Amino acid sequence: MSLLKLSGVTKVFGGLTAVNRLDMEISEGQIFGVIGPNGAGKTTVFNCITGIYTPEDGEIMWDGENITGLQPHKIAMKGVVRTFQTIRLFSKMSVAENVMSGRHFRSRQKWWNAIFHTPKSYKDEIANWQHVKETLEYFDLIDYASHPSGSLPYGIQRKVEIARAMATEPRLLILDEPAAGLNDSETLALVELINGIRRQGVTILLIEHDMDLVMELTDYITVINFGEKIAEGTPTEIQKNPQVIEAYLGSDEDDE
Amino acid sequence: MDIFFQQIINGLTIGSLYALIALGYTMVYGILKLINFAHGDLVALSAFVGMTVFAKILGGEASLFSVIALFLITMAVIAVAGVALDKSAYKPLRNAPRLSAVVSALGAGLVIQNGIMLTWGPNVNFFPGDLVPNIVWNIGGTVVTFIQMLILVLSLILMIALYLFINRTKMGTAIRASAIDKDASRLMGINVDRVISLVFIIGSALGAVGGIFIGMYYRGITFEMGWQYGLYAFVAAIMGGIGNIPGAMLGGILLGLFNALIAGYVSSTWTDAFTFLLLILIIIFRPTGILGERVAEKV
Amino acid sequence: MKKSKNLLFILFFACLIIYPFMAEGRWLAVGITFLIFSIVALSEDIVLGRAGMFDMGHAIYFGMGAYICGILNYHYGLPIVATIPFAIIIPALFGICLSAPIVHLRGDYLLVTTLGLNMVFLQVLENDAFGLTGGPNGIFGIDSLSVFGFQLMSQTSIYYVAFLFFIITLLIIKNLEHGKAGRAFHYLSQDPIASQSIGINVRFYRILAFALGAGIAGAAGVLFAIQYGAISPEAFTFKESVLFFAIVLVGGPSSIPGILIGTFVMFVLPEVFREFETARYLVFGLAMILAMVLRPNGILPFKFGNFPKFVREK
Amino acid sequence: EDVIKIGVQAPITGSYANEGQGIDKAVRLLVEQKNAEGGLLGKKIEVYTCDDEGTAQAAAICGRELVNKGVIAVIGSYTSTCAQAAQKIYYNAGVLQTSDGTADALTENSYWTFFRNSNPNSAEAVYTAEWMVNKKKYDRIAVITDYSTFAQGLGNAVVEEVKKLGGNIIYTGKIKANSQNYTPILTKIKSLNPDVIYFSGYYSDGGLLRAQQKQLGINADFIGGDANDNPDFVKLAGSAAEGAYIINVPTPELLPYDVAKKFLASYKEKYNEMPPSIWTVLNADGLRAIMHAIEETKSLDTKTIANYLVEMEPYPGLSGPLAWDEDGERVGSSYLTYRINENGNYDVVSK
Amino acid sequence: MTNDKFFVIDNLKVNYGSIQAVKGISLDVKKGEIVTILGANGAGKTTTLRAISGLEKVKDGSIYFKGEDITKIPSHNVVKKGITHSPEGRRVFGTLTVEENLWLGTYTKKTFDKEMLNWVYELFPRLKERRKQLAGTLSGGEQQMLAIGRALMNSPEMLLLDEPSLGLAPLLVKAIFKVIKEISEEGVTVLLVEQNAKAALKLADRGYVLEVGHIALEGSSDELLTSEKVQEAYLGKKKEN
Ligand SMILES: Nc1ncnc2c1ncn2[C@@H]1O[C@H](COP(=O)(O)OP(=O)(O)OP(=O)(O)O)[C@@H](O)[C@H]1O
Ligand SMILES: Nc1ncnc2c1ncn2[C@@H]1O[C@H](COP(=O)(O)OP(=O)(O)OP(=O)(O)O)[C@@H](O)[C@H]1O
Ligand SMILES: [Mg+2]
Ligand SMILES: [Mg+2]
Repeated sequence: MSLLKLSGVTKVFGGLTAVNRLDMEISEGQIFGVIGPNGAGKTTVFNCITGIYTPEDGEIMWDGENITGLQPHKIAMKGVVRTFQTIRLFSKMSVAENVMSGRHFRSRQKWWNAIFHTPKSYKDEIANWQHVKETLEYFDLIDYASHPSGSLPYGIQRKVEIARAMATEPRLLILDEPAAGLNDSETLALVELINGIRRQGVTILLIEHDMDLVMELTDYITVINFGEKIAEGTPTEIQKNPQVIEAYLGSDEDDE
Repeated sequence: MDIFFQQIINGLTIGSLYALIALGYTMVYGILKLINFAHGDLVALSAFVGMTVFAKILGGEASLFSVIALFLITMAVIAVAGVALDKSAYKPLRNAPRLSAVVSALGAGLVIQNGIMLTWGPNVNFFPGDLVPNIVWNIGGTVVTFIQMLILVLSLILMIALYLFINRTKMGTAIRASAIDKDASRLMGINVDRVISLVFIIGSALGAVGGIFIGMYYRGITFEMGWQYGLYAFVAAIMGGIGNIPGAMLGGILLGLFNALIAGYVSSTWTDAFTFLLLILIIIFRPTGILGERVAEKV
Repeated sequence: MKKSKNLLFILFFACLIIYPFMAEGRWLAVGITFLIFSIVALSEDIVLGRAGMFDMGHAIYFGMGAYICGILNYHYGLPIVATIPFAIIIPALFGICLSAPIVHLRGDYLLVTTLGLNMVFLQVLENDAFGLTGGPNGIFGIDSLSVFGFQLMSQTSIYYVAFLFFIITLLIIKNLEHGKAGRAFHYLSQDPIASQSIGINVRFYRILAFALGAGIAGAAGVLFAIQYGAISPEAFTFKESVLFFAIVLVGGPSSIPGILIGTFVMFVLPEVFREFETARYLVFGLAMILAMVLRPNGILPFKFGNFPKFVREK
Repeated sequence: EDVIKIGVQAPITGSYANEGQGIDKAVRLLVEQKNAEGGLLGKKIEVYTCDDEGTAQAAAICGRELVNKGVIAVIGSYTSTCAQAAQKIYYNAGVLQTSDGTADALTENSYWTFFRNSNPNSAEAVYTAEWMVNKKKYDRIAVITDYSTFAQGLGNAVVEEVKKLGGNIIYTGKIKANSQNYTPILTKIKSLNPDVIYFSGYYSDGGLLRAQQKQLGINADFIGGDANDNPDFVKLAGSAAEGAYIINVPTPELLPYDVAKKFLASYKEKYNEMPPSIWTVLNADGLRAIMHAIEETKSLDTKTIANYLVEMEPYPGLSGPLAWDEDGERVGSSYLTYRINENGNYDVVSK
Repeated sequence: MTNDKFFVIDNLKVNYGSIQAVKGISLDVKKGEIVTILGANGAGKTTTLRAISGLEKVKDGSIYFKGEDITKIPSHNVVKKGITHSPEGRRVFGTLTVEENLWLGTYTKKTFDKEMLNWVYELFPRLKERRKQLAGTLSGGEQQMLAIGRALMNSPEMLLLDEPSLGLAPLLVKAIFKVIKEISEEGVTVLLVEQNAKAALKLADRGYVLEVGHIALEGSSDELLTSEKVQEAYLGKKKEN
């Protein structure tokens, strides 16, 4: 059974159909790629999945449950967590606090613990910070723990954003152009990182324009153009698909 | 039925005053994303300046020339005051957190208000009377005065002129662009500092017209009156969609009419409550005001 | 660094404790009002500073607390102590009900809406709603606080009661800072969309911030009623809300010492400079501008990076 | 102790600053005169002034401050609200207080320390209703108040008294002070065809109300309560002022008594201006009565002084005979009705 | 002498508060050249461009354009001198339409050049399709096209491009690099900041490599492409296989 299934998802802005009757099926453990020209509607699809937009039509099934139109935090709590095309960190806060935000719904504290702590809530607090420490260690961010995240180099910020998402212990990690703005060697490190996350058993859904990365990482790809699916298949199939070449990749002659 | 039309006239007159003042709020908000809480006090200041200019410079004799001069001189003085306000209280805070400038604006309001009090005294002052002919038309029981017509017509002309300026001219487009992204505007060759000064000039000058009208219409002017008009005009700007020029005009007129009709038909003791409930309802159902743009945040 | 900060705090509390022995009359009254206003400003800060919502109507909850205390005592004869729970819970509930429809509003729209609610609140008080609020007069002749049969009439005893409330407020805020909710406020105020996407119920926490802020302000209202024995609408106008708003920003949002300094600068200093008389507010306005220009982030800005040390250690 | 301390609690700043300053000046003048005569019981008098800004909160602080200074009596405040806010403090401390506040609530508690030097709203209301219903025989009466304690108290009392006399109130409404635009409420009133519009608020609004009434072509009479008695009323109303009525105790210039003339002359001499209003004179009377009582009883015990004030034979005041009942209410009233003539001056039309 | 050079930066230093972002760099560009600045994230590339167009205050050093010292000229006047800057992160005017955005590109010009507009629409047909749409609702790639198109509208002598390929589909990256080539062939001098080192060097005549505020390497594109250091740091090892 598929972990995430989109059927007939449609999103309209004013007169513009950004996503048009899109079907997509992601299985557990996959790294699933979404590619397509700029403005094809890729980010919009992700926004529909994570509840930021409510689709006009269609259905999004998560682990057998309909999550269409659910509020974003509810979807996150079900294990679907994302990063953003333009980095959205809590830029004034330290890296540790940013990662701690990922522990929010895992924390067992009640609202009234805002007024007074109990031994239990206190223990919970420490346990979550412990988890943050482990996450920071895993992502090799411990040196930056107390740095304000907004003043860090771009590449590190990307990593913090992924670490924050991973701190929620998600089942599905959604990455929107994680390699944008990274140079080749940084991209290489990112590939390693994503592979590592996959090994932890997390399913990954990503948008990327860096074809080298897409080809190297993904198991399966959907190509979108004008909000509609124009092709899907394994990376090698996609690379040869004439429609994809025409709409997105461009032929090699252009290169020289 | 005549009371209905009378209330409409009442509402339109006060509404166009609100609209004139609201334009100052909305323009500054548009470009600096700042609620210029001192604007109402500038309006009050203009009434006092107008009074003194008329008595001391224009010799206190009413004539077509002296009334026009009164408007022009006062508008110029208040425009300069507006620019000075910006340069001293807001410009140093351009890169500061947004609310810092709001607090600075509140402080500036206090300064202007108490400056007026120290200069002209705490008691009611009197704007020169009979600047315009005291003509009264009685149309089937509905009374309309010359000054009301003057306020209505002149406000309308000014507002239309402003609208055309903003939307049809290059300078106007530069104002709109600077409102969106200052650095990018600079890269287009726009002198953003000058654009901001221009906005303060226009906003303050329109406020000055409002202030003079208040003086001419009601005669008694007090140093505290800026709060009252400022607050209502500000509410009008928000109702219409702050940052939006036609919105400010619409909001002002709407607020004036609404106030008049509530006081006339519902209850004079609860006008404020009704006014603010209307505002809250508008905002809840149209979170960016009646004409405000509804751009969803792109993620 | 950290040590000297603790030392300053201890010094500050020591001063507060011995203050009634050093001040009298008007200055003692100013001291009490300082404590009360600090509590209100700290509660405003939960909403404005921490959760980042531009609340310009906080005097509503402060006033509501005072009026509930006054009404229950004056009209229904409840002893002051018994009114306290009501004066906390009812404003908190109002905080929930009034904020629920508006918390999604952005910045300035929220500001003007809360300001509007303050105007409505004021008109309710002035129109003597339900014959309870006493109209523009307000309510005079509220009993003094008595605990276990002791009448706490003197200024000094009222001071210590206020001090107790003040300490409790600080403790609550400390608890808030070291827990899930307090952090959630900071997250959602910086980026609500990112917050939602990692599972924070933004709406819930915004309303919680209002409820907390309103409850604490309500408690401060009781203190106000006790201190003056009289309450009237003019103490809860939107200009008062503006004062609390400005205190938070002048002092430094989210920063406890900042807000205490803010209260001092915005409330106590004007008392000191009473001699300026008529020019006082002019000077006050200039000071507000100057404070912001010189310290745009507040006199003592808040610093993030509040987490246990072990997280940073390899 | 070889000095006697007297407090002044008045709005030295704020909207009522000139009234507050007038009270302070009058007190200092009287004290100066008394000290020049050798003081009270051979002791010099010292004056402490506290600015209550016209707000209850500041008034409460003033109360504590003055009590702490050790004053035996406080003159003020100008507004009922401020007088009331500090009243209990003076009562608890056994400090005498005399105020011109006209709110009836001021004497409701019968505090032995409090003496009103003016007449309460209810007295004015009785006079006003009597004049409107029985003298002028108005058939349709509209009443406007504002949100202040004072104006609402007076307005409500007038409505009540008119009803008692069987008069016909066709409208009651409130305006917000200083909001300037009253055409909506006046238009509403116009549609009800009133004979008279009674306004209990302040001159700054009253003048505009009158002007806008005329402008809207409402031919009803206009009557303003005592707070309209201010030269600015005429300036604000302009030519529309003519024919408006104002009900008040006499203005300082109209006071017929010799003591009053002498006091006003020395006030004018010292400050080169007249007192801003009758309220200054009334508060001066309050102080004069207290000084008189101290001299008569040869005591500085406030209880003794208070008892004397309640029991004393009427003492010649600037504003007429001074005497109090046990609630601290001044006995006797002296209201007048003025009509404003075409020159903007007052004609007394009824006593 | 610096006067005979088209564009020269001499020992430029820029600070953000106490942080030194650019610590004394010197470079020059000849007329008609395409010169690229490469460098890791945070190296100071954007800061350099912002300093050129006057958006950032220069702490020390000078910038000369056609022999004139433009170091202290305010940004709106730099544009008039013939330098336009397409900023990082697109910065289109979100609530203006696409066409209004393009129109603003000609702000310093007295008249509106219709041919220029047509040329831009030819380069980016997508913009023509969307010309009445509000720029803020365009996708990232569409906005990037608009930003470049807007900069071209001023018919500049020198064009500063800050990461024009950021976030663009491969097809578009190729298209944009082709456009840059075309622009350059029309005589416009280009200073190009890029992450995409390989593509940038293929296009450019010369390049500078920036490392934490210093120039670490400079040379012709071929030299840099073959330099081991560049290979390692910016092109990644994977290119070896
Ligand atoms: N909030 C919105 N309002 C109106 N139109 C929108 C909105 N969000 C997106 N669009 C439009 O929907 C289309 C798809 O946008 P989307 O951001 O999903 O593209 P994308 O595939 O992610 O492109 P890119 O690779 O450039 O990021 C675009 O044409 C865009 O203009
Ligand atoms: N507004 C700012 N305030 C403080 N520091 C800044 C600011 N802008 C940039 N910096 C810092 O200055 C340095 C240089 O930044 P710059 O943006 O010029 O780098 P860049 O080479 O363009 O990097 P990127 O490839 O990420 O765009 C970085 O360390 C950055 O963190
Ligand atoms: Mg996208
Ligand atoms: Mg950059």
